Amino acid sequence: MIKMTERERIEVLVDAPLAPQLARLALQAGITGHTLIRTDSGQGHSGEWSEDLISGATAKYLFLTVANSESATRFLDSLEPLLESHGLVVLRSIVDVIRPERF
Amino acid sequence: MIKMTERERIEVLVDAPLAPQLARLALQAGITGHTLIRTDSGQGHSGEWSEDLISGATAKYLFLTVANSESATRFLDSLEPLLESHGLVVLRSIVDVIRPERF
Amino acid sequence: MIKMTERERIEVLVDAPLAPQLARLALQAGITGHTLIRTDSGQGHSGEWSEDLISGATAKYLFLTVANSESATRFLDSLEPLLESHGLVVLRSIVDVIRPERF
Amino acid sequence: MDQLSATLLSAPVLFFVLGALAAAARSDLSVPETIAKAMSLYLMAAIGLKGGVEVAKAGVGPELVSALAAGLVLSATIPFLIAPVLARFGRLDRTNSGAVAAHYGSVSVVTFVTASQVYGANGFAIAGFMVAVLAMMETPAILSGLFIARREKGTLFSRELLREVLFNGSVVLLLGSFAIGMVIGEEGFEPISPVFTAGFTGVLCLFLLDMGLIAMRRILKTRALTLRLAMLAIVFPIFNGTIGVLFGSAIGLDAPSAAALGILAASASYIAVPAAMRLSLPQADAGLYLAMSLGVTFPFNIVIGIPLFRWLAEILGGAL
Amino acid sequence: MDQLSATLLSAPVLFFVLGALAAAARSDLSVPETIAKAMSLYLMAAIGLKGGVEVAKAGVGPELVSALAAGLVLSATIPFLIAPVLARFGRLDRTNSGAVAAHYGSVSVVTFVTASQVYGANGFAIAGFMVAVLAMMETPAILSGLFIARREKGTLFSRELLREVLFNGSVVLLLGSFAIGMVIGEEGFEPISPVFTAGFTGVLCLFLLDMGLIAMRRILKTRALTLRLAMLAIVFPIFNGTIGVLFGSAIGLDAPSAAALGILAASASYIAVPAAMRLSLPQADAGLYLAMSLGVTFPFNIVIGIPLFRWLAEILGGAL
Amino acid sequence: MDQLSATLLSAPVLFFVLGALAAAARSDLSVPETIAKAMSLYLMAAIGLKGGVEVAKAGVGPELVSALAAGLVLSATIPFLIAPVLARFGRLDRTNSGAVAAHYGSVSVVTFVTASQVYGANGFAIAGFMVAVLAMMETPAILSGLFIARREKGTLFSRELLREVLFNGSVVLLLGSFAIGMVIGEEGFEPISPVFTAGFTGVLCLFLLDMGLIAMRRILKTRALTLRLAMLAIVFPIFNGTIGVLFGSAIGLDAPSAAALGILAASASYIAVPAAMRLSLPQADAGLYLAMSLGVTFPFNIVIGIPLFRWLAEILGGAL
Ligand SMILES: Nc1ncnc2c1ncn2[C@@H]1O[C@H](COP(=O)(O)O)[C@@H](O)[C@H]1O
Ligand SMILES: Nc1ncnc2c1ncn2[C@@H]1O[C@H](COP(=O)(O)O)[C@@H](O)[C@H]1O
Ligand SMILES: Nc1ncnc2c1ncn2[C@@H]1O[C@H](COP(=O)(O)O)[C@@H](O)[C@H]1O
Ligand code: NA
Ligand code: NA
Ligand code: NA
Repeated sequence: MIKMTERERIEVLVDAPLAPQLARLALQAGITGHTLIRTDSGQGHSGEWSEDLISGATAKYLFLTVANSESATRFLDSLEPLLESHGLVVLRSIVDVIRPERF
Repeated sequence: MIKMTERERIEVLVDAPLAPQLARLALQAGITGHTLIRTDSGQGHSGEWSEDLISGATAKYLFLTVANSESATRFLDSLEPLLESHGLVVLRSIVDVIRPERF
Repeated sequence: MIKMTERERIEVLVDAPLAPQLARLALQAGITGHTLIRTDSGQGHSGEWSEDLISGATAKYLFLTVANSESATRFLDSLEPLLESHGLVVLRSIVDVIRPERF
Repeated sequence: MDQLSATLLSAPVLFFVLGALAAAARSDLSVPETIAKAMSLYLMAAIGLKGGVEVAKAGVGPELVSALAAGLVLSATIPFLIAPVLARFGRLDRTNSGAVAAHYGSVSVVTFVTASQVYGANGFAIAGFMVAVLAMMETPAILSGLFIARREKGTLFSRELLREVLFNGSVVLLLGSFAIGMVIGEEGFEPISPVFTAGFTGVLCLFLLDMGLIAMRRILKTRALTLRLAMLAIVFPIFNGTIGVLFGSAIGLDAPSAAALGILAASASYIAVPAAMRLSLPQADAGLYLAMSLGVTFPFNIVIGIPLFRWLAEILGGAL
Repeated sequence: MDQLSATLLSAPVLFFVLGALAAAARSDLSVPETIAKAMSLYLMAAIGLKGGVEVAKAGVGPELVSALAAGLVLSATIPFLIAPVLARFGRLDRTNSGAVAAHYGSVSVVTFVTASQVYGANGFAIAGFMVAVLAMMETPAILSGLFIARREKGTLFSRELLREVLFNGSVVLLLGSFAIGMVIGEEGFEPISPVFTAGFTGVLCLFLLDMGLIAMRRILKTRALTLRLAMLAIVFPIFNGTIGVLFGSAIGLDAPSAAALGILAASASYIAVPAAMRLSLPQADAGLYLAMSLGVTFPFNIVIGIPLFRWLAEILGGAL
Repeated sequence: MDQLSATLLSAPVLFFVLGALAAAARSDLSVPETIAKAMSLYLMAAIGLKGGVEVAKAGVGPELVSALAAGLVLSATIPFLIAPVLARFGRLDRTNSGAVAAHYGSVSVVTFVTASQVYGANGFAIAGFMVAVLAMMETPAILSGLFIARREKGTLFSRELLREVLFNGSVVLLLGSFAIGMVIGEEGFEPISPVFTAGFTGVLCLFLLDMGLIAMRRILKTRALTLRLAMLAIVFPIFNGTIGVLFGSAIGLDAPSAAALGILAASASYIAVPAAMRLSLPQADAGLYLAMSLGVTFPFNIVIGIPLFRWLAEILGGAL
């Protein structure tokens, strides 16, 4: 049976123009990998949004990264100043991964 | 270190035309926020589907919402009558969130 | 209150041309359902990628499947030979599902 | 039937066949979904505009009103005619009978557009106002189908559904472009005619290429389509189309427009109605109604129906 | 004002109105986002090419330089003129005042494109070099808006922002196509003219259909737009546009080009600036500035502004 | 070489350069991926149709058969010629040598299309049947490349791969449109000619704009491209293209068609082959083969290769 190890899965819902900034923060926290997932639309305290705008300014991505506990914590801490201003939704959960040395 | 609190993450795979209905049920259960994620294709007991159809009638979204336990339970209960007729796939798991008062 | 049962959620980040192969392996492991989610771009040890290529050869999908523990283990084991060659990112976590007999 | 070969050897139909063959060979050829959607919007805007411009030129006579009435009656009635056949011969339950019947009462825009291109290229021109009839026939069948499916159950129509029926995207675009065409007339149409007239047949080719791929893949993937249902998906267009041509001739339409009414009656929706059915009859099997309307009836009409109803309309035109 | 009806009854504007009506009726009509983006790229390439070809034919005089300078001054100054009004009358905080002001200093490509089509169709042709002015005005306002928003705070401009300002996609495409047009000239333009000239008005129709849908949905969804702000979104284009026409006439532009400078000053960005603001002023309310620029000012300019500034420029042209 | 400036100053090539410059300046200009895919489908359908129509007019002579045979030989052989160089001089392992070699044996549709546009605009018209040669050369190289990469390992070809090779989307579309062109002939082509002829060069401009962006970004992002490999990505097209022109002249093709065979041999695939390699050689480095074929060889051919092989073919044409 394949061996799996626990890591942290961090997901951040982020405005499209800000996604590169998250990638930079992740790198600074020692996380080399991430994946951006497309979203379509949504609703929150600040109203509805959808990707229907030609500027792409209101589109959002789900920024997904898997990391070990220390890197993840460093990354989450570095997000703190952005939380309010950027209206981020940040989720953390536990996942099992294969080849843990990658994360 | 940033403080995180447990919330429930509910994901529902849903036909595109029915997504607004889920948003309404979530609101009624006291959940103000959700995000729709695009899917591409899939396979289940009722066969394969993919977004390749011009009507969009067979496209599906992943409806993602994070909520506290009471709201989540209310929302899940309200889904019950739709489960069979709408062929929903419903997943629940635990996540840690920042700024828990939002959810 | 609606009854929920634990199942395993397996997510695999996979190159678009290889996704059908995963579906076949899942079927062989006794898993009848899966959903492909579109991704947009990402970064890892082998550099950045994004969907901007006209061939689609470097696009990636998130392959999501929910299964009971035995099928999931069979599926994960069958992925082993592909791990290195295909550069897969594989995640496993626990979810609660409704209508567990489906998975 | 010389028209059969004229139809079969026209570029749009050949591209449809190419798509179907490619899908049958399991080629990975595919047209991105958003492009297909864009072409479909373009074709509706173009056919609407051209219809409106023609009406601006020719004026509207009383036949517009009778054609609209005929369309309304056909769209609303056909589901009731065929639902019992679906239930008895096709062995479907009431939900699926209603859902499938709604598709056949409604219309396929692209079948109409292809007919109008093929007929027009052979000097058999459909009247401009038939576009309004096309829009008229899109949605009444939805209500009939739902009525069949849930005769005794609670609320028939939700608010979403009513909006879907009244302000359905394709209805709005068809009627809106039709109105714009009537307002701008021939002169105002001139600057946009390179896009909407000169470009029309070429775009139709690419769109039908995609329809061929989609229709054939639908057939190959389907699990729900029985032999009986496949037969019905061929009998229905012949039956409904014949009624349409007869009806059109009876109310005094010229031969091309009577043929067009036949095409409309014969065609089955695969855009507006499936979306409405997912919303209002989610229990109905989408694989089934799409296999019938898109997988069988659409190709049948493109290849056989178009020349068939012309031939019928010309005979009747001579006879009356 | 006969131009008002000429504008209102042209196909592009009618499609805009159709889109707005469809959205108001909550129709599900929609144009896929990637298609809208593609049409927007097409329109920019086309307008750039045509401007460049014209300049290659007519040569550049000194008025190009003064027009560019005028554009630069307008784009950089307008935010400072209107930000105090947004703060006092509009009751916005400094961040939102700066963000909204940046939108009004910058320009809307499609408003310019629509004006150039509507004017051109009525023999009132904007000079080719005005495309360069359009490109010039896109981004200086971003810097002014940011300066207003964070006067005393630390670093004003990040590296990403500077790149956004200097090498913004639409600026690069407009100027690049303009340069290509100048290089290839009339002869080299001929083989691509079916796509970029003949296709232009038709594509503009479909694009404005989508803009009508988007603008109206934006208005219906907005929570942030107060009556005061909605009023400003109409006062600003009148005020800025008048300044633009006066400025253009004063520096000796012919009437159509002075009107175009008015249109540019009157229009508000909804592509380049929103993206820059999300990046540099994420605290500003995107719902607000999009509701103002896209929901109110854009429709106002398309329907009223275009004939208004022509009328003004013609009066001034006669007066000077 | 007057052809060099004729190539460099044509609109399509200028748009390619614009895209490359924009990417080099890190501009955020981009063309949505689905639009690029749609334009690529359009270009293949158009070039196929035109080739077929020409063959319908001119008939097929024996040179079609010899050209097809030449194409097959070139596509299957080139990988074996260059793989050793990739291994020794390029220092690649066997897997990567095979993967890269497959790309150079196969062809780039857009390079061919650009050559056919640039040559045609200067009265140097490639024969219609060369489209069939283009289709013929797409996939044999895949088999050769795989053979090189896994000479001694188990099964060479999976069922998916065989389907990919035989019914690859671009092969099916090219050959299918070619066949449709032959069936409909000049007369049947007329109604679709506004889209497929008049629109051709304009769409090519927009497509090459995107290719410039993609090629340059590929180069900027790559980590795997060594100086040695970059050199090979320039030497290979010169070498393979020269072989192609010589081969074409030797079998008696006219100068434009011999030049076209050179272009085909010189060009490297970046659509069909990368997808096949991800499937069958996932261990090979996609960043590497795309950087070579798309980042270096494609621009080289567009800018240098196209005039170069014309010049060579004209010299040989005079000499023979
Ligand atoms: N509880 C939630 N679950 C999932 N997504 C959410 C939730 N709350 C907010 N969002 C997403 O975050 C975006 C911004 O939220 P807000 O800042 O509350 O307007 C929304 O438009 C949603 O896409
Ligand atoms: N830690 C991670 N979290 C999320 N996605 C990752 C992670 N590492 C790699 N990936 C994804 O997997 C792809 C291939 O990774 P790699 O093999 O490391 O280049 C990347 O481009 C990312 O999209
Ligand atoms: N075990 C599963 N894991 C992930 N997605 C599933 C699973 N089962 C079904 N689905 C998704 O739900 C859709 C409908 O499932 P079904 O009702 O079984 O046909 C499928 O097409 C899949 O996209
Ligand atoms: Na019908
Ligand atoms: Na302005
Ligand atoms: Na080659």
